[in-house]
Amino acid sequence: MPLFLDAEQEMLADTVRPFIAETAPVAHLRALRDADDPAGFSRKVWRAFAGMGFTGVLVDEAHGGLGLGQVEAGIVLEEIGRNLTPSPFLGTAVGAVEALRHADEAMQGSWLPRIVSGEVVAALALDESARHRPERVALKAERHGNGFRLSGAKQFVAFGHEADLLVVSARTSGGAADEDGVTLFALPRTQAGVTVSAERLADVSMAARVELDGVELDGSAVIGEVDGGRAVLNRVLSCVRAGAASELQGVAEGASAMTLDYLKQRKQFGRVIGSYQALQHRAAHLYSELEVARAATLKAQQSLDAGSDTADRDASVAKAMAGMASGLAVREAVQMHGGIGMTDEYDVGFFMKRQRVLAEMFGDTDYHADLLARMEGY
Amino acid sequence: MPLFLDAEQEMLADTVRPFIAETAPVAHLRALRDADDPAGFSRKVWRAFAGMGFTGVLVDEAHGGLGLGQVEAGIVLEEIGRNLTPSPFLGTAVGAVEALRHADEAMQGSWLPRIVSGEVVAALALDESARHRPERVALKAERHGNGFRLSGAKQFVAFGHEADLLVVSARTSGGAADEDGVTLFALPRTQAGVTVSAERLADVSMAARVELDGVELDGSAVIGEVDGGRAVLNRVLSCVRAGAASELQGVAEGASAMTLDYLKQRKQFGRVIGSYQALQHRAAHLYSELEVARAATLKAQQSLDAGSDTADRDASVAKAMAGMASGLAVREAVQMHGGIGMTDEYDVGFFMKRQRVLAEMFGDTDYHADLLARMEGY
Amino acid sequence: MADDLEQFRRDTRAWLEANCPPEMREPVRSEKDICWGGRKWTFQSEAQRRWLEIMAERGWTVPDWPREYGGGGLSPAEAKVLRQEMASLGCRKPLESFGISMLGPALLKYGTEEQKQEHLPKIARGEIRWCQGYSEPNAGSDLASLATRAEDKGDHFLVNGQKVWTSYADQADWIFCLVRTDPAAKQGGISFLLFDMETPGVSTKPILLISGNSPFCETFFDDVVVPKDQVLGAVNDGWSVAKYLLGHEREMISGMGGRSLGPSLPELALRRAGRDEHGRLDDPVLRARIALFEVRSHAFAAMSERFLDRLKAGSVHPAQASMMKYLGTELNKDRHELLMAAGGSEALEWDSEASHGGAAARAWLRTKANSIEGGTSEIQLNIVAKRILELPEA
Amino acid sequence: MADDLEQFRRDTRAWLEANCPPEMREPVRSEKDICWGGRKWTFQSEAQRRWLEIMAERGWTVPDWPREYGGGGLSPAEAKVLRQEMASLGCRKPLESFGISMLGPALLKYGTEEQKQEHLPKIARGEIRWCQGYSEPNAGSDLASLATRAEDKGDHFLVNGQKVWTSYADQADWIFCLVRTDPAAKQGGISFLLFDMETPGVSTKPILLISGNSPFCETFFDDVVVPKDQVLGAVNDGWSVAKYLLGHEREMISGMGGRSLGPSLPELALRRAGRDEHGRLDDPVLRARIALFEVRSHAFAAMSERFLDRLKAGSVHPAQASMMKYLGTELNKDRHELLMAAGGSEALEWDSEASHGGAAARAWLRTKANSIEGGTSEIQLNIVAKRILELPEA
Repeated sequence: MPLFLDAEQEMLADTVRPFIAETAPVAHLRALRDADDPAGFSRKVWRAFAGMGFTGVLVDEAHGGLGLGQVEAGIVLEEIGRNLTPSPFLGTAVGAVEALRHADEAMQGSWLPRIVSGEVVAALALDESARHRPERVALKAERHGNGFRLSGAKQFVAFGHEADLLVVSARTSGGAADEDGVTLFALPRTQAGVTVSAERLADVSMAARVELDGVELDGSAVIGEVDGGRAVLNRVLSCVRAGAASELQGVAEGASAMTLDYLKQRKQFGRVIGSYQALQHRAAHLYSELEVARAATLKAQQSLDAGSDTADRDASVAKAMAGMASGLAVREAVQMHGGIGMTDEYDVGFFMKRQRVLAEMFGDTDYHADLLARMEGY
Repeated sequence: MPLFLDAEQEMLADTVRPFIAETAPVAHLRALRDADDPAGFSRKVWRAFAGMGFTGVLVDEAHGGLGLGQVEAGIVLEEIGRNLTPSPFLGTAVGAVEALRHADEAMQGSWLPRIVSGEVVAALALDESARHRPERVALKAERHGNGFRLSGAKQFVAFGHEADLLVVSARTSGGAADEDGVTLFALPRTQAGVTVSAERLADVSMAARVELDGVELDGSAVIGEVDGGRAVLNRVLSCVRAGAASELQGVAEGASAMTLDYLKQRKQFGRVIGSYQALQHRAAHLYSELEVARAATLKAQQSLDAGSDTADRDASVAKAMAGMASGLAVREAVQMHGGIGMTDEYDVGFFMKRQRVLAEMFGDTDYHADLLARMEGY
Repeated sequence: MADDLEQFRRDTRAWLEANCPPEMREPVRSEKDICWGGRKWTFQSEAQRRWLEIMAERGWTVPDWPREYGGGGLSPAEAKVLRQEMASLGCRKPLESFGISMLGPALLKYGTEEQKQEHLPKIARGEIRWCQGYSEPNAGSDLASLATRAEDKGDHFLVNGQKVWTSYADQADWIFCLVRTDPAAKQGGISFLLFDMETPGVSTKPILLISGNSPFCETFFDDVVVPKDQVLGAVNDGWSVAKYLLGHEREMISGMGGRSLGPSLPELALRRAGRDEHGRLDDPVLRARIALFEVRSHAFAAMSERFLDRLKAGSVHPAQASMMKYLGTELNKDRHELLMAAGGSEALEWDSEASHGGAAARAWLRTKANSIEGGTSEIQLNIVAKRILELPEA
Repeated sequence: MADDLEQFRRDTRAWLEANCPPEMREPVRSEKDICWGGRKWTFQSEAQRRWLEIMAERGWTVPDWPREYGGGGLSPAEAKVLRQEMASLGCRKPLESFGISMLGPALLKYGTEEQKQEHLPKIARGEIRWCQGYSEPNAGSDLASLATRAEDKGDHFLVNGQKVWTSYADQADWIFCLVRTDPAAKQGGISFLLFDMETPGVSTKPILLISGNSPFCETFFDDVVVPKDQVLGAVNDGWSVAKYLLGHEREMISGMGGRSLGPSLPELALRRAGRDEHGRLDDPVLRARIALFEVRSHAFAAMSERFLDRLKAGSVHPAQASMMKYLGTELNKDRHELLMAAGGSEALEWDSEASHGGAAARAWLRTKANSIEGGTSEIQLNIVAKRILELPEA
């Protein structure tokens, strides 16, 4: 498969780009922020996404979705990133849908159509500390009658306070760091014993702490195999990592585009500042980094769609590279804009904030570089 | 103490600078290289250094030296670096002299005056692997009659094949990684059982592998306390690390000076290349890095001379920072010179080679950053 | 002489111990603990007022200014001793002030005797708080292109225009301000005016930053009348005054990247990220990046010490202030990037109580301005390239 | 069509298995294993000769050139299959040649029918080895300022001047060479000449590099007579030919930073530095730097794949070749810096047997030229800034 978008994917991109730019541009984020919106995203925009089929991009056609792949999900995410649209898309349409692929037909039938329709928002509850360490799962799920009783806490659950469905990784046997003994559950947020408290993040989005105090679920809430959830968890993580890389790419491209415009307009010392060679070289270097990140992300998504052996590695590379490239993009954007870039009135600061949140989500560059080293045995 | 050279130190620098530039400039290195000189340095230059008192800079006046400190040794080393003079100065006049300070009067009297006179060259035999890990000492020194029997091997012993005296770290008790149980010995190279084989390094200098096969030494060859050599070893290491940082500073300054000259002369596209802003910013950044490295090195030498608690840390910071700054200096030098900088005919490549050897010697930036982290408990 | 200095040290220490109120020896915990003085100032405590008064009485708010202008008349060595002893006893600075750190040195150098008599003692006593009017929306790095006009109306100037990035303009009493007095010349048509912020026609509007509230304002001048004796330096020679003053500002800002008091980066990182089973910071790649940063941070601390020592000895190249500003601010930005990485998702919180109102994230964002304000990093590199390395103009 | 391609794959594989001599399926171990051809070439083995002959016979030394000029006439898709099958069977390239990688495409685009007939088949069969004469001592990045003159003498040009960095000039048979035919114009006064290195007046001198011996030469022209029909493209339009050709060279060089066959950087680093007690590379900071490098290296491998895929599809911006050259060469330099760090003192040895004659250090030094030859990194960044980002001239 050639490493560029095929004609149908280009067509999708041509549809998504103007739609999101019109429906939920940066001004939309600013309006939510100024209103101190408690949800941190707009249900109206979410339903509009559903109307376009975006929420079901990865859902198979039998459940009303488009039946497309990670590459196509990445196309949507890139535009979400470029417009800084606050959206539970990554957790719902990529993370939860990918998890539910491994669920039985009953569970799929109960959730997927409602995700497609835009009725349901979902969230991944995987982290148990402020730093992404999904390989350690301590939240306990003990056998209880026909089902399980879950106790413990998760954090950094994006939009968890608004989610109808929480996908939770839990420990059904062994110790926190064990490979085996992990089970994934589909947990309705309104289940008794679930407490969700959300905090605003720097980028206006909301992330929740989820506490489970003896939450009872029956066996039908298990996604995949009891004790055998690690493989599904890893697959879900790789998909959302690649997805986050696409969203970061969009954020970076958005910030870069603003910066290039500014370089071509702003005059200092009688010259357009984009004519200064030092800035030109930095802009060219940044462009190169972004192109590399784009290639790495597309590679990961193609690998995931093809079921390649290197998919997990490619996803880590994509997330790590996107983290570096987009970090450079927003830092250069603020610096090259000078004072105006520091003002709240100007949009560029929002790009820096969103980049930071996404860079952290599902593991930052440091985490993935280390993971890559462990995967490659050094 | 203010962090700049005082009037007497400036006077010393004013003496050292023209002397070394005349006695042993880069052309001297090239001549040794072209002659494939087996020593890798010139005894004649060494005696000239002795004639100026340099070899005794750290030796107390009672033994005929100048009785000065690490700052003054650094002044000499910087000029050695700037001229790429191949010299056993660091191992002899800093490393061995610093070790011998901790020896008894008999040993001092037997070696120090001959170091001052230029008769004796010394070398530090501390490394046992290709990577600097002086904290691990496996070379064995077993009690044997009144003295010891030494067996094992050392490597990366600069000019060890020409040294009259080898300062050797050995294990008299405990395991290779133990803090205690290390003893330093003064070993004449011609002692029975010593085999030295030297290899040419990239920078024309020579480094030896030293094999000890049941070498017998009596108790008078011990420097300091049996089993208590660690503190002396650390002090010696800190001194040679700061010294190597000074030599790196000289290498970097030499390379930068050539580069600045070139930037002001070389024309491309009808302009002197030093007028291009991208190169100006890189040159200014490099200048800043070198100034920081200079401050860090002087700080370390002042700390060592004052016996400050932070001396070991300061020495690691100096070596690590000098490694980074000088690495940047030589890379920028070659790149900014373009094709001509790649030719053997032009001198700039010699700076890159010497930088690489010195950056490795007594621990590179990675090693010292890690050591700093360990010192600071993380 | 060393003996005299030792005596001075003992006396100073004794005096500080006897006179500095205990509350003024507590660490500074919030903005409010810093005393800026001025007509609008409300002292946080009686101790804060007393500490300012008794220090001002000795001239020790500005220890190295001449006594006749309210200073302490100390030698550089004595002033250093005072700083050291205050630091060692944990005494707070009695007064923070742009009048002291920026305008004062320029007044001492360029002011008429009347101007010095008028302004310096009020600065020293914290009676008048100053702000700075340099940047304009279309004159950022290129200050010389500023457009705020001061028309010569015979006995006064009539000032019209707009400034941005005037820190604390809404709380300041007077402003020192660059204005264009000759529209034909560039740098040669600029003058340095001093005037009261209560003069009719002056208004201010706070600037909200990406990090949240800020001390910065936009400041507007609408037919502001400024008497002619309120020009500092010669008319159309304001550029010299401004450059002199900017040098001082850079020295001040360049201190920021140094190793501040309080917990070090590794300590903070350990608190946030914890240790792994080997006792190392629980993220091997972050640990390595922090270790490499700490090499730079320690080395920069040495550089700062050296710079200040040479500054005092008069042996530093003046453009090294630009280098220090560049290095210090870039380092400070890196430091906060690493702190954010160490903090993980908790450092992203924006207004939770646990995060102290998003302190980590806001501080991180705020550092991004360090390499813009007071001359961008690019400008500093230009200055080093041209003035120290003597590389030619394009 | 996909079926046809699968059939072609099966046939190709079968033919390669039947015809590629076993020695030519061994990995390339030294310079001598690479066949460059030409009049002066001595085959290392009968197998090397045979492999060249049978591949040339099928036109598979230049699979995508037209059959009439000695090529294989394969479609891009077929040529890719051939490359893949050769790689999968470990077949060596039968012929390495600047004639193939650089001059050929320019001849196909700009050559007269006579020139194509004359030169292309000899290139395809490895009979004539070409070298490149671009750079001069005073025309490095600024190629357009070159000074080697070709005077119009009616029926021929008289060439005088000097070239540098002519790779393998001492072993080449012919040279393609930029010369000045109009001293008054800059870029518009340059022509692209082809001539035999045995022409009287041509001499060469090898250049010793900081890494040791090199293929590079200085090449001198002293009253060299070149017939006028040996101009490629129009007189004074050599710049267009040269630019076209440089694009191809950059694509070739840009491949260098990619993940090559053979041991990866982590594998080599582990061999050199060993593991600590936790099984990790025995240097935590180096390990982190390598891990961060590997992120870039894998990502660049994806970038290379994407670039080539888009190149074949005709959808790549032509100036992306400059980006690839920049990225690939900088990455390769970083790779060797890390390898040197991993190697410690043993990697510093210059001529010992254990170090294979200083292989590590020499390779490291050699990489420093990557970002200079074929257009410096600075030139590539200029090109990206101007042609892709459309930033204005100063």
